[in-house]
Amino acid sequence: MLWAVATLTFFAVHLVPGDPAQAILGGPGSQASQEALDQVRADYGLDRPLAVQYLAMLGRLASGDLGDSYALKTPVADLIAGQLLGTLTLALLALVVAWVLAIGLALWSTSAGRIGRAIAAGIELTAAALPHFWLATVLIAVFSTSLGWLPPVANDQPSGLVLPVLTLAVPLAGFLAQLMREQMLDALEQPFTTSALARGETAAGIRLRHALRHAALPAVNLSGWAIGYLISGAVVVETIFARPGLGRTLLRATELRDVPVVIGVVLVVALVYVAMTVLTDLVSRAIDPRIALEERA
Amino acid sequence: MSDLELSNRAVRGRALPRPPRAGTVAALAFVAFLAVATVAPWLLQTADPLAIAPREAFEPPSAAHWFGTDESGRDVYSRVIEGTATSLLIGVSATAIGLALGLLLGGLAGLGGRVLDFVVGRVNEVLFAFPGILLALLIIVLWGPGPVTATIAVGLSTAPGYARIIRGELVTVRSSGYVEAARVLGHGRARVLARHILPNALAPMVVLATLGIGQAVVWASALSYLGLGAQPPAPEWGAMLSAGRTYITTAWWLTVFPGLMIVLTTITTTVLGRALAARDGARR
Amino acid sequence: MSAPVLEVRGLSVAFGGDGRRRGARDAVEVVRGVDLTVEAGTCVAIVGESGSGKSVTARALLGLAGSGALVRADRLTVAWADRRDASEREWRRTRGVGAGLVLQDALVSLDPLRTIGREIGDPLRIHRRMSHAAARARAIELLELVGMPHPTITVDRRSGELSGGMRQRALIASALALDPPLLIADEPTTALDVGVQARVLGLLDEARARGAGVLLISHDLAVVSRIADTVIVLDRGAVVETGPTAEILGAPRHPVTRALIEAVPTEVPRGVGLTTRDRPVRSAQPVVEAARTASAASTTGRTPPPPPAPALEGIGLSKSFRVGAGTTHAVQDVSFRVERGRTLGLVGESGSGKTTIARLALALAAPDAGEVRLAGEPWSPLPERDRRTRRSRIGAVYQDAFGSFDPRWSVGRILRDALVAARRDPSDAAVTALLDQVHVPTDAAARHPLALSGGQRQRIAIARALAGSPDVLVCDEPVSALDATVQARVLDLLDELQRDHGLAMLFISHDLGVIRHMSDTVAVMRSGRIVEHGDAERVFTAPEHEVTAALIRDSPRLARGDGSAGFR
Amino acid sequence: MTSRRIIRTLPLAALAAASALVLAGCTPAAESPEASGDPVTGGTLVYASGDGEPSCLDPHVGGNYPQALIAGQFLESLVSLDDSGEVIPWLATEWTASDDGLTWDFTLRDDVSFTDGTPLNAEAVKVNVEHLKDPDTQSSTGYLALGKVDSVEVVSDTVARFHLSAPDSALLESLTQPWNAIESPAGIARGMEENCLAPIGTGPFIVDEWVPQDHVSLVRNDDYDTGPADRAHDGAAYLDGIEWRFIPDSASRYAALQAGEVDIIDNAQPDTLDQAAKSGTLVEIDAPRPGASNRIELNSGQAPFDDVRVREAFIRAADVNDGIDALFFGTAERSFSVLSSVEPLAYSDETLFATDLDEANALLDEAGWTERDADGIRSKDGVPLTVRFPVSTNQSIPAEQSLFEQIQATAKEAGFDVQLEPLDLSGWYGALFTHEYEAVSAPYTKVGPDVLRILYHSDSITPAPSGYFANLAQLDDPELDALLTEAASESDPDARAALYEQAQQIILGGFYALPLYDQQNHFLHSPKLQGVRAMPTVSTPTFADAWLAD
Repeated sequence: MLWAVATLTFFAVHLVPGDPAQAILGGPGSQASQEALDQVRADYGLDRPLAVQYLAMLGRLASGDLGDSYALKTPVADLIAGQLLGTLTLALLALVVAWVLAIGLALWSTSAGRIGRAIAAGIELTAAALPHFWLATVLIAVFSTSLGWLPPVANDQPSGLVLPVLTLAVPLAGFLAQLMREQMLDALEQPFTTSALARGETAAGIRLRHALRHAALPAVNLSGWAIGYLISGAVVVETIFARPGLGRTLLRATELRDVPVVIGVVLVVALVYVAMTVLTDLVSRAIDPRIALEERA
Repeated sequence: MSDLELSNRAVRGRALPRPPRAGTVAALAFVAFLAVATVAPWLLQTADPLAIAPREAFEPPSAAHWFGTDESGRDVYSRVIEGTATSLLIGVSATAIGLALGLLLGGLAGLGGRVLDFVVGRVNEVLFAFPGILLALLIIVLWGPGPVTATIAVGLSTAPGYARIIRGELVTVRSSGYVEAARVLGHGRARVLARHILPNALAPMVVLATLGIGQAVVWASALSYLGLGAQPPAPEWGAMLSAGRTYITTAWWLTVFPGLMIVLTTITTTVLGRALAARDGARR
Repeated sequence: MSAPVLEVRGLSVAFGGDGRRRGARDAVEVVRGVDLTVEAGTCVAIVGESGSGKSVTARALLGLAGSGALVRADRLTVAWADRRDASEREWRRTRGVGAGLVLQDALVSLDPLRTIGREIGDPLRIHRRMSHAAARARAIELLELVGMPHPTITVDRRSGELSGGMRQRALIASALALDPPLLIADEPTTALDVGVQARVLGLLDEARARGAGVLLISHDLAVVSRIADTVIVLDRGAVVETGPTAEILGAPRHPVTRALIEAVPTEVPRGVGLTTRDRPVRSAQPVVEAARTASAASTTGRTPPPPPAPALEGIGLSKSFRVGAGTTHAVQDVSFRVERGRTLGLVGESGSGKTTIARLALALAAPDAGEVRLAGEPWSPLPERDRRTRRSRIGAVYQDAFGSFDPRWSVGRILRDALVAARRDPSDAAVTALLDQVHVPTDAAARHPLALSGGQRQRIAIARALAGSPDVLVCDEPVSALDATVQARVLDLLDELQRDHGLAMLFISHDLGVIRHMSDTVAVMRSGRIVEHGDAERVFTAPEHEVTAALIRDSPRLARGDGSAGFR
Repeated sequence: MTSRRIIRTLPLAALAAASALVLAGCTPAAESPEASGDPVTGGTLVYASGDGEPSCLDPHVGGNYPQALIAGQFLESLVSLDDSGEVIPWLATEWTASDDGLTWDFTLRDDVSFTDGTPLNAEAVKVNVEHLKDPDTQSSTGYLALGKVDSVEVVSDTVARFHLSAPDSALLESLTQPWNAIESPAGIARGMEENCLAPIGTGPFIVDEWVPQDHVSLVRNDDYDTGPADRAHDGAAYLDGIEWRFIPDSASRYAALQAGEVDIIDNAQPDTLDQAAKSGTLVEIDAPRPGASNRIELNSGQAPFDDVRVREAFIRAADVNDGIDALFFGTAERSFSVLSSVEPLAYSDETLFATDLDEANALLDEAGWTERDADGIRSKDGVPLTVRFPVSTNQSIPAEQSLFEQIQATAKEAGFDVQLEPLDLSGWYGALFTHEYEAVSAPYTKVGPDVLRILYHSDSITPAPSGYFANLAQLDDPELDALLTEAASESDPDARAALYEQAQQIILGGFYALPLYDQQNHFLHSPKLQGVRAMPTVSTPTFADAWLAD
């Protein structure tokens, strides 16, 4: 799988117009001499046929070497290692916050009446339709500029994380809440709800102990996708909140045609995605033994 | 990259909260409004959406300019109306591209037998592991920025989601009672495919597509923010939103109105999609 | 004698009134003035067809009729507590403590995501504030009580991991957790195999013996007759007849009751109609006479001398499936023959391989070994291309008729499609003729199956199967999802069609009564093999195999007026 | 060899007193609390840059403005400029040129060491020049500036002699640029990778740490005692250090300044400048970059702009004055020169740029573009009057992009079909390299009028191996070439000024470019920050004399 991702990225990036030698020599617009360009091509093996370059890349990847950045001249692995934590922290926190918001909204809206549900649906749809860049700007305008509660850009304090995390979490929470609300309503109509009520369970108990589990299941399955979604969103959020991270690294590397960095970041993201998928799979199996049963059948 | 999973559940889910009738009516009314704005924008416009008037720049909403004026003194309301066609075109075409590709992949996987299913499944996994925005960025550096590329980019990045759902639908329909019944009656493979499997597997796609359009507009606007949007001065909601963001503290109306259109469109398509799903679901 | 555990007078439940908001629309009363008394240590059964209001009544007794329901009663005393206009909080004090509820199909009635230990422990936790460990210990005791094998292991399982019977026991255990004086069981045995059905009824009987009052709700008089002391017959929300079980069964006064009793096929001879009320008698002869004649004719082979080959024949069929790492032998070395105009009944518990036989017969699956022959010619070995033209020779009717219709198609289109497949002219006249054959009004052609009743849908499925004028009809549980009287009418229809067209039928069912009523010969299956095979009458009166004997023993039988019900 | 002393050393103390209060280009945005009280030592300044994060902190490598911004804090040049544009001493105390202009002697201060302890001497200067000229260094800006320098000879420890291939009147101006600053030879010897992370200079601060995508930490150089001759005070900087952050989003950057998260931001957007001026809580520094102004070059190398009448028509048709007022909130002044207003030799002619739609129409009719389609777009022989205008989304701020849209709208009235193509940097260069443009805006920063030779000499039409060429107007005029070449080697200031004026008249009179305004370079900072000024060289801020008031 990682191999396929690397291969796809390699050829995709090589299709991109622009000379990597140019990228190495300070990017487009630099006035590098012919000698310098030739020198760089020889140094980086860019004069060899594409197939040879591809095999060389695979060889390096197989030995765990992601190569050196064209633009920064530093090892890609170091570069990514330095950025990964920031993005993962952001993405995971956003995921958690989105979950909390979604659960809260779903619990509230399923216990509310018709009007409450309509309002909740409106909130969810609006939240899900908010572009990150716009939400970020509004949050900054409200919480930093007007109210002065939170710093508008990332800093070392936890408070600096609040707005970036919210920016990523709110639209995701919109998605999750829609999904969870539907699942909860579905679960609340199931016979087991009647059974539980007949045992004397309270309405709140039904929601917490029964419906929530059912609602959580698809949402857990969605978390693998959500991580990909959040990392995509991180490109924008990291730019706006000036947070270091993979998203910004990727954006920059793409602009500079920094092939090794692009491949490296994509591989790492794919790895995170795979890890997350495995994890969600395990979690959903733990929640629902039917999945394993179905697979056996 | 999307809420496809979610939408699919919405389509499949049994206990869908059927949107209130008033909501559906309002949504239909908004669709009618959008249709007029698309086909005959001049009927709704109060000014030339492209006419600049630098001296009247940054005027807040007023009787003369319902949504205010932008940085070049253009009437924001008329621009929002004018932008409907482009924005919807982006949303619709992106969804169409995603759906077409999803159909191809999902169709191969769902109808092509075990080996093909496995291969396409892996391809799909790989595409899924690509962050959507990266796919978009790659496509944009390949073909340069612009509305066409943005549309293709958004379309491509939604394709794996559609493919997955279409495959699931096909597998479900293929093993359904009525397909078996058709075989027992002695219908040939092609007829069963054409008469039963495809129509039934693809019916939910109409709903999914409805739901996807709004999201496609949102994603396209994100690409606009990254500097890869529609051609100026053609108004497009996403591009207007990202352009207006610069002035958010001084001229809120520049982003609020195009933003509102995007949100309303998304809500409308979702409400209609669900109404369709509820109707469709009632028949199942 | 203490007061009854349940006393209801004039119970009414209405829906859809929207009384809270507008009050303009009229409410639909689904339960009208029901009176009900359950004494401790007795079992009262509410019987009625679907839509008769019996389930709503049961739920109303626990305040669970639903948020849109308007419940009124002159007297509503549950476990000695007056619950008229009770608040949700008051109801909660009744639920689980005063009355336990057992629903149909524990697969969905137990939360599939929670262990059964927790589900059983819930009432203890809620009403007794028992700790988790104590509740678990008590749950294990309860599981032992209901005869759950390995309770210490199963207590940590979830419903999806258990068999149907085990699940149903767990559900009963959860209802019994606080030993409530009243146990309400709503269709507790539907969709269960007869063996399991008998054990579940036994558990209810035990609870009754321990002094609980049991309110049993069922559409199946045979089930009810086993343990009920009193039967209440409900029709369209109102009680039409009530009395001691023996009295009701022996001397039914109300036509609804009579229809219910008549519809039970168990003791009705082959060929005799199960319904007399609705369908005009089509034969000049008395029904019974006509049936017997037809039956005799076909068995003795009145018209042409015995055909050279059976209409459908299976020879040494085997089929296995890979399941995960292992292999399931669904069918092993099975042979059978179905003659023209006759019915082979295939009976067995779920998972015994009946449906696989049906699929093999329809050539929807290819046998691993053996061969299916149709009218003496190879059938299963043919390539599908060659088989296709002959498919109209063999029709199929499934349990889930609705699922076998393309959801986008109208009845007319479904039938026209079948005519096209049979290379017949798909004219309106042909469609009308098909509908006539199955006694469905011709205006149904324009309608969607969704708009039809369950019985009508099954008739449409039968009409579709008849479109190709087949020689053979494969019926896989064709009436299992239908109410007793509807079931009876469909069975009568099949009987009639067989007579009119000389159909050979492979009739599959888990219901011994149905099989006995429908079959000339019977094959009993277990674990993929036919364990007993022979003339229907002989098999039922003198079973040779223990499986057959157990099936017969466990099958609910209507104790017609002999006063001895079930286990007593 | 007689040599002429071009500039004298200045008494440092006197100058310090004079310039302490006159901060170059510093215009208090409002009645801000006036710089009061004595400088305070200590504190860390937080600088937020909106320019792209450099991939290398050594400005010799490549050489762009973001590098210049930060390098100015830890590197110093041989010479500097004062506010009037005169060359003044910095690391070099004096310099002389031979009469033929081919040999220059620079006398260095003898009391300066790099922060790694390496002494500053002639050998160090030689190493730096060689470093810049080495292809492996991949220098672009610094390399071009030293184009005429053949070699450097170590005359003595303190005297470095530059040997030139041709006279270069721009040499001193070139040497003021941060891209030609002097680094420690020992630092350079570490190799590019390490030198990029933390170049070693003689400046007021030292690179401590660089956390990519986040910030660069600079700490005070306690031994610092150099600075250009016009520096405000002697000795080490007041600040303990600088945290140099990268906040690419302009709205976030401004919000961070408002919230007090950062002390100073660059690339302040026009609307925020306006807002800041109204609120009066922030201080603005307006420091237009030297070199060329922001202008739209018209590609005279191909149709339709190979016809001067069409060029004039476009310029007459494009109405920009109102747009600049509205979009820049009065923070940018309309320019009528191709050179920055900070260039003393800039020549301006407003009369050439008066908007006149009738005139534009007349010119186009005369030039044969007479047919018009339904939209009013003109065409000639079936070829529509199309103006492809690639816009770099990296280089043009939103206000500028909006201005281009307005030009598009007004030019359309005369029948031009202006096609704006927003492109990322790579795509933008791609469009230029393949000549797929009729109009383009490309800023160019360089000290001195010699920038005209780079931008308008016909030699600059020939592309570099990378495809790059600077003469985007594709102006090919032998007379202009001759003027620019002569000016570049003319050592007499008056003669030089006259030559450059003639050259600019040709450029403006030929309607090769539509000047808009100076290259905007606005900084906003909190009133706490005092003593900051923009260098008169390339307008980068310096914090050698800055302090954070309580």
